[in-house]
Amino acid sequence: MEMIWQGITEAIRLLFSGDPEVMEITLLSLRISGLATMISLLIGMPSGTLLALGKFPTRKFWMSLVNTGMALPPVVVGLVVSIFLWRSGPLGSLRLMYTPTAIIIAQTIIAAPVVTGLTAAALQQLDPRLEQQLLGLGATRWQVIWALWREARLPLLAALMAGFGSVISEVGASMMVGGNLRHYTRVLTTAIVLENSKGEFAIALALSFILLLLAYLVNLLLTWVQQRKPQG
Amino acid sequence: MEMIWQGITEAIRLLFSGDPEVMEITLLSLRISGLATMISLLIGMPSGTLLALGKFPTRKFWMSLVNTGMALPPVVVGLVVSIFLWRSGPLGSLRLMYTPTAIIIAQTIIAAPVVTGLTAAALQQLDPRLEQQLLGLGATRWQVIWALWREARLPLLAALMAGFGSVISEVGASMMVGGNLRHYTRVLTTAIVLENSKGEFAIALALSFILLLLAYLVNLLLTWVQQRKPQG
Amino acid sequence: MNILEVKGLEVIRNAMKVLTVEHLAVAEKETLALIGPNGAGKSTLLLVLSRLLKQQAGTILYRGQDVSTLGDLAYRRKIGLVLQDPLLLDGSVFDNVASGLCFRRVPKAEIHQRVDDWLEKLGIRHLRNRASRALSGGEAQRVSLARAFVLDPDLLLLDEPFTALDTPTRLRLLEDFRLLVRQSGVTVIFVTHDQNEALLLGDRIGVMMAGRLAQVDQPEIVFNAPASAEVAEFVGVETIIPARVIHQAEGMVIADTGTFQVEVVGDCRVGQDVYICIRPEDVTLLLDSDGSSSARNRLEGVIIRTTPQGPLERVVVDCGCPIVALITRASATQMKLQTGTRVRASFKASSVHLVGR
Amino acid sequence: MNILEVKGLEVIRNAMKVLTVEHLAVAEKETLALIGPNGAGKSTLLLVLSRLLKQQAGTILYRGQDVSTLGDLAYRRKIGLVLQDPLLLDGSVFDNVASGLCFRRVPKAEIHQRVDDWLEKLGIRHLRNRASRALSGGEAQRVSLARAFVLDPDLLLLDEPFTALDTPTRLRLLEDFRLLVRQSGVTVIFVTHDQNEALLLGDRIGVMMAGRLAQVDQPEIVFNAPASAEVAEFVGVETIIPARVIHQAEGMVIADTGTFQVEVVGDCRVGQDVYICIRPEDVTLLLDSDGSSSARNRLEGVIIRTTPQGPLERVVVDCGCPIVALITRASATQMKLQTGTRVRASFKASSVHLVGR
Amino acid sequence: TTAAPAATEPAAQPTPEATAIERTGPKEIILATTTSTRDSGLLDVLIPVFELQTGYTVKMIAVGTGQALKMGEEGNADVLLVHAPASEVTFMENGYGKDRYLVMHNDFVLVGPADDPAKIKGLTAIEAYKAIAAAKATFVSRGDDSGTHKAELAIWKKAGLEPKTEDGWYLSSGQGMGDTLRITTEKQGYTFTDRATYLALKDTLELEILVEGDATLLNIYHVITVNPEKYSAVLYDGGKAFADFMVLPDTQALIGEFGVDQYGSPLFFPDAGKDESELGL
Ligand SMILES: Nc1ncnc2c1ncn2[C@@H]1O[C@H](COP(=O)(O)OP(=O)(O)OP(=O)(O)O)[C@@H](O)[C@H]1O
Ligand SMILES: Nc1ncnc2c1ncn2[C@@H]1O[C@H](COP(=O)(O)OP(=O)(O)OP(=O)(O)O)[C@@H](O)[C@H]1O
Ligand SMILES: [Mg+2]
Ligand SMILES: [Mg+2]
Repeated sequence: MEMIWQGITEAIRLLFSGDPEVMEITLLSLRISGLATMISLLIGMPSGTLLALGKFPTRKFWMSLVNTGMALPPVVVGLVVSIFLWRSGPLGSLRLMYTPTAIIIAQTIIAAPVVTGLTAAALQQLDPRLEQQLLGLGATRWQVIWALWREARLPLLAALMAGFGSVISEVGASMMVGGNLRHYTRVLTTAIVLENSKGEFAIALALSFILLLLAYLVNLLLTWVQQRKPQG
Repeated sequence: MEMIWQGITEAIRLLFSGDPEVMEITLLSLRISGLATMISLLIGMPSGTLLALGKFPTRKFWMSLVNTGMALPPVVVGLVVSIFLWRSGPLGSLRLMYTPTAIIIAQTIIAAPVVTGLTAAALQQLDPRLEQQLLGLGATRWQVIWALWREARLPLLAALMAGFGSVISEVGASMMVGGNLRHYTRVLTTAIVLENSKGEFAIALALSFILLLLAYLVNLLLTWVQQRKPQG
Repeated sequence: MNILEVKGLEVIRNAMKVLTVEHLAVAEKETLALIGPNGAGKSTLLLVLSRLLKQQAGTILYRGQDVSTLGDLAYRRKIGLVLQDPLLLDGSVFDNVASGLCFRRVPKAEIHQRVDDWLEKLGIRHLRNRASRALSGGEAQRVSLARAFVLDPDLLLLDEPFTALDTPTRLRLLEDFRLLVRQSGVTVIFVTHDQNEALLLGDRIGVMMAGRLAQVDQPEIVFNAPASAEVAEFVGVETIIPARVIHQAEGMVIADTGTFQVEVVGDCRVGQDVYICIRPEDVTLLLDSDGSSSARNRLEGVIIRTTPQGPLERVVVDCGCPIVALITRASATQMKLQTGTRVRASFKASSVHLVGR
Repeated sequence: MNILEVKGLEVIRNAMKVLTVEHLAVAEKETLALIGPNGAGKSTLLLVLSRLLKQQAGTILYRGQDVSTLGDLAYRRKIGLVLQDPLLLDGSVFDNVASGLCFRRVPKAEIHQRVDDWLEKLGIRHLRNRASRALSGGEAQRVSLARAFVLDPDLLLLDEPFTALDTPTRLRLLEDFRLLVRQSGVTVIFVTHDQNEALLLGDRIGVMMAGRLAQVDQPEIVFNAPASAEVAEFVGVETIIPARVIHQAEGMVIADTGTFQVEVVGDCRVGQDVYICIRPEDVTLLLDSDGSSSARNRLEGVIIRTTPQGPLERVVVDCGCPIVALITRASATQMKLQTGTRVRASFKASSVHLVGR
Repeated sequence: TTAAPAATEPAAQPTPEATAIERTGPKEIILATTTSTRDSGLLDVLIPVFELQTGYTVKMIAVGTGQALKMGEEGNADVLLVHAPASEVTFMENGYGKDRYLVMHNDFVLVGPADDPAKIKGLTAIEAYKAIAAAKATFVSRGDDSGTHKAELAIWKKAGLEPKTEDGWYLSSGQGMGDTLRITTEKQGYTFTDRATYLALKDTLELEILVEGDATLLNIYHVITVNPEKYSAVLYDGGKAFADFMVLPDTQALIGEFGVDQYGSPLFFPDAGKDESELGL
C-alpha cells in the first residue's frame, strides 16, 4: 500500500524534476507506439472496411482470422519477428533486430488486427441502407467510405484507442525484439520490467503511473477530437 | 524460417502425442483465461451498459477512465496486484500470491475495462430511439437492456473476443503474480517465455501455435454462436 | 371520467421550448386526432404522454393519478405505442410482434394465438417468419402496428400510424380500426397528416401549432369554425379574407372586405376586424346564365386557375380577391369551366366563419 | 427519346423473385408515378433503377446506353434519389443537403447558394444548422428532398417523397414541384400511396402488383379503364361486379349481372365474362321522387352505409349487389341521405368500364 | 520440459483440494531465486527431492537478484538462493536474513565472437576489459543489478574504467542472461556471463569463451533464510529446512553431478561447509 504512495510520489518527482532518462524513455515509447498505431491504422482501416463492406466469398474466413489476430500474444509475435530478424533469419541482413524499427514492426503486427477487427465491427453496425443512400447521392467508392467512417467515428476512435492501448502497454514483443537497450530501445514497459526485476518497485510504479498518464492523455485528446467533430 | 517449420511440426507432434504437460498447460490457460473473461463480462457488460445508457453527470469522466483502462499494461497490473497480494501487502493474509486465483484476478483487471469500453461503444452506436421503442412496448429496465444486448450482439461478441484475446495472450501479469510454477500456474504464454529463454525455440513456437489454435477455436465457436442467434 | 389529463406541460429539447400545453383532457373511450404542421410538437407530445421524454414542467394524470407516482412501467404497460418510424428489432416479424407480450410474460400459447390473430388482421400473416430487416416500408409499418395492437392496451398512442400503407389497405384498416376502437372501448390519441383520417376516426381533433394546442374540438367545429386564421389555413380553409364587421342584427352579421360584402350567420361587434373564412367545398360555382340559388352570398368573378384534386376540381375564382371552390369533376366538365370563364361564386351565410384578427 | 428503358428485368431478394419487368420505357421530361400495394416491389424497382441493387437478369438503358457499360458512378451522378426513409448523415442539416454537391466537388460558394436556395424552398431555412438527429419526421423528410433536388439531376427517383409532410406544405410543394418539373424538364419516377399525387403529377401512372407492372398508362386510362379487376380495385373502383355480355351493337354493350343489366360504351364479344367497373364519383344518387337524368343506367336500391370521406360522403347502395357512390356532403345533406333511404343510383354508359375475367 | 522425475508429480498435482490445503497450510514455502539457477534446470532436479524428503511444497519464483533480495526484505519469500555476495552481506547486516550458507559456485566467463576483434583471448579479465574499452568493441552489460551485473561492474572498477552507455559501444540490455547473450550474438559483441547459462544456450549462440579461469571470475551462490522476526508471516521452519537441505552432502553430490551427462562437465561446484576465503576471495 505504502509502496503505491511511494510510487506516486516518485512519479511526480520524476516528472517534475524532468529526469532526462525518464523523458527519453517516455518519448521513445510514445514515438514507437504512435508510429506503430499509425501504420496499423493505415493497414487496419482499409482492410477492416473491405471486410465490412466487401462482398467476397472468403469474407467470413478472413474475419475469423482477424478476430484471432486480435488475440495474438505479444510474446508469440516477438518470437516470430525475432526468428525473421535474427542474423540467422531470412531478413537478418537488414540488421533490424534490437532496433526501434524492430519494435515498430512487432507492435504493428499486434495492433493491425485489433484495428482491422474493430473497424469491421464498427462499420457492420451501421444501417446498410446508409451505403445505398450515399451511393445514390453520387458518392464515389472513396467518398462512401469516408462518409461511413465519419458516421462510425465513435467506434472507430475506440478502435484507434484499443490499437494504441494494445501496443503502448505490451511488453513481450518490445522486450524480445527491442532488447531493452538503454538509450536505444528501452521503452516504458520494458523499463518497468527492469526496475521490477531490480526490486525497485517504487520506480517501477512511478514509470507505471507515467505510462497510465500517457495513455490517459492520448485518450483525452482523442475524446476531445471525437466531441469536436460533429460541428465540423 | 526453418525454425518455424520445426515449430509447426513440433506443435503437431505435441498435440497428437497428447503430451500430458502440454495438455495440462493448455487446459490451465483455457480455464484461467476463460474464468477471467467470464468475470470480466459479469463486471464489464453491466458497467458498459450503464456508461452507454445512463445519464449521470460524471459519465464522460468514467468513460475516459475506462478507455485508459483498455490500455492498462499487464506488467503494471501484475506489479500492482503483486503489491496487494504479497505477504507484505494488505491482502497478504489471503495467501493468494502465486496461485491460479492471483492470475485470474490480474487478468480480470486487464479484461474488464476492455469489455466495459467495447460494450459501451457497441450500445452507443445503436439508434437511441430503439430504447424508447422498447420502453414504449412495456419493457422493464432489464428487458430493455437484454433486448439492446441482442441488437448489439455482433459488437458485443467482438468485445467478448477482445476481452478473451487480451488475457489469453498476456504474459506480464501471469508471470508476476502466478510465478510460472510448473504444474500449478504455468500457462501457455509463460511457458513460451520460459522455453524461449531456455533457447528451446521450437518448443516455444509449438506452444505458440497451440495458443493461436486455441484462440482461433474459441473465436470460431463465438462466430458460430453469433451466426446462429438470429434464428432463435 | 378522463383517462388522461395534462396540466401546464412544458418540454424543452435542444435548448428550445418545443411544447407548451396548458391543459388537455382525454376522456375514456375517446379518440383524439392530432394534426399540425411539421415540427409543431405532435410527436413530442406523444413521447411525453408515454413518459419517454421527461417534461420540464407540468403533470400528467392517468385516471386522476399522477403518472410519476404511478410508476413509469406500470403506466407504460397500459399503453400501446407506435412511433413515427417502425424501429423494428432484429429478428423475425413474429418476434417483433410478440415482443410486448413477452415483456409482459404472457403464456406462450396465448402469445402465438394473439400474434397470429393480428398478423392476419393486418394482412402480414405470410411474413410471419420473415426477418424484420427484409421488409418493405409498408410491411414494416404494419408490423409496428401489430406490435402495439396485440397488447390490447387501455390507451393507444399512435404517431402517423397509417402513412406508409397503400390506399386500399389503409381504407380497409381505417374502417376496421374504427370498429375495433368502438367495440373495445380503447382510448386513442393519434397523429396524422391526413385530415380525412382525423375526420373519420377522431371524436375530437387537436390542432398543434408551434408547440401549442391551437384548438381542440369536435371535427366539425375545427374544420368549419377554426379558432384562428392559422388554424383555418391549416385545416384547408382556402379563402381567408380580412374584413370589418359593418352591421349586426338578429344573429346575422355583414362583413365588408373593401371589395364586396358578405353575410354571415354569427355574432360579432360592429367595427371588429375579422377574417372571413370559407371552405372550398362550401363554395358553389354558377355560370352567369344559371338560375337562382338559396345562398345569400353571390360574387361575380373570373376563373384564374383549375387543378384536379382527386375526384374533384379545385377552382380559383378572382372576385376582387381570390375565392377557392372545390367542385365535382362532373359539374366542372358539364359547366365547361376553364381559366377565363366568368362565374358566380356563391356560398351560404351559414358556411362562412369569422375569426378575429 | 427514352431517357430510361428497362428490358426483361428480374430481381431476386431473399431467395424470392420480387420484381419482374418485361419492358418499361420512360421518356425524356416525363413524370411516371408508381403506385401499388405494400410489398409490390416499387422501392425495389427504384433501387434497381438507381443501380443500388443488382438485377439477376435484364438490362437498363440510359439514353439508349446500357448503364452497366456507362459506369455506375457516371450514371448515379445524373440522378437524384430519395429513399423511403430519410437516412440522414450525422451532421447538420446543411451538411446533409450539401453532401451530394460536395461529392461532385462543386465550388463552395455555389454549394452555399444552391443549398440555401432549396432550404428556403422547402421551408427549412431555419433548421440550417440544426443537427440532423434532432429533427421531426417531416423536417427530416424535407431535408432528404432538398438533398436530392439540390443536385439538379436529369432524373429524379423519389420513393414516397411527400408522405411525412403536413397537408398544406404537401399541397404547396406538389404545386411548386409540378411547375419545377415542367420548367426544368427533369424526368421523374416517383412512388406514392396517394392517388391524388399520382394524378396530379404523373404524366403516366404505373401500377405495380406482386412484383409486376400490371398497367402503365395515362392517369385517366389507369383510373377509368384499369387493365384488370385487381388494378381496378386498387385504383379505387369500388363497384366491381361480375357479369356477362349479352348484347353488342354500335359501340354499345349490354352486360348482365344476373340481377340487373348495364349499358356500357365499349366493344366486347357477346358471351364474354367480364367485370363491370364503376368509380364511386361517377355514380349519382337520385331520390325516388327526383326527375329524369341523361344517364342511361338507373338502379334502384337502399342505402346500407354512409361514411364521410374528406369533403365528400361515401354512400353504399344495395341494388342487388352493392354499388358505391361518392357525393358531396352538401348534396347528401340536402337529400337527407341516411341508412335505409331508398335511392336510385345512376351512371353514364360512358363511365362504366369492362375488364375481362 | 520433462526434466522432472515422474515420481514427484503427485506431490505437486494442482488438484482442487490439494490447492486449498497448500494455500492455507504452513507446508508451502516461497523460494526466490535468480533466473540463472532456474534456466540451467538445476532447481528442477533439486526441489522435487526436497519436497519428497520434507513434505514441503516449494514455490520457486525466478526473478532478478535485486528483486529476490527485495522480496526477502519485505517477507515475501521464505528463502533466497542468490549470487551477489556484497549485497547479501548488506542484507544480513540489516537483519533481514537469519542464516546464510555457502552452497556452491561456478564461474563467470567472457564470451565474444570467434573473430575476437578486440583480441582478448587468453588475457586476464582485467586486461580483457581494458582491451575492449580501448577498441571500443561492443560490450553488452546486463544492466539489471543482478549478481552477474554486479560482478561485471566490480571488474570494471578493478580495471579502473567506468564505461557509460552514452559512449555507444557499451550497451545495457536490462534483461536476463539468456536474452543478453542473444543480443550479444546479434551485435557480435562481448559479454560477461555465468558459465551455466552460456553452456545451456551455447547451441543457439554464435559466441565463444574467450576469457576464463581467472580468480576474479568466481560466481558464488548462497542460500539465505529470511528473518522471521521482521515479518511473522515468514515460514522460517520451511526456509531453514530448505537451506539445510541445500548443504546436505547428498544434495551437494547432486549439484556436483548436474549437467555432467549433458555438457561433459559440471555446471556448479558444491561448496557447502567451506569458507569463502577458501575460494580465493
Ligand atoms: N431529438 C430531438 N432533439 C431535439 N429537438 C428535436 C428532436 N426531435 C424533434 N425536435 C424538435 O422539436 C420540435 C417538435 O418536433 P416533433 O417531432 O414533436 O414534431 P412533429 O409535430 O411530430 O412534426 P412531424 O409532423 O414532422 O413529425 C421540432 O422543432 C423539432 O425540430
Ligand atoms: N432488404 C430486403 N431483403 C429482402 N427482401 C426484401 C427487402 N426489402 C423488401 N423486400 C421484399 O421485397 C418485396 C418488395 O419490396 P419493396 O420494398 O420493393 O416493396 P414496396 O412496393 O416498396 O412496398 P411499400 O409500399 O411497402 O414500400 C417485398 O415482398 C418485401 O418483403
Ligand atoms: Mg412527428
Ligand atoms: Mg417501398
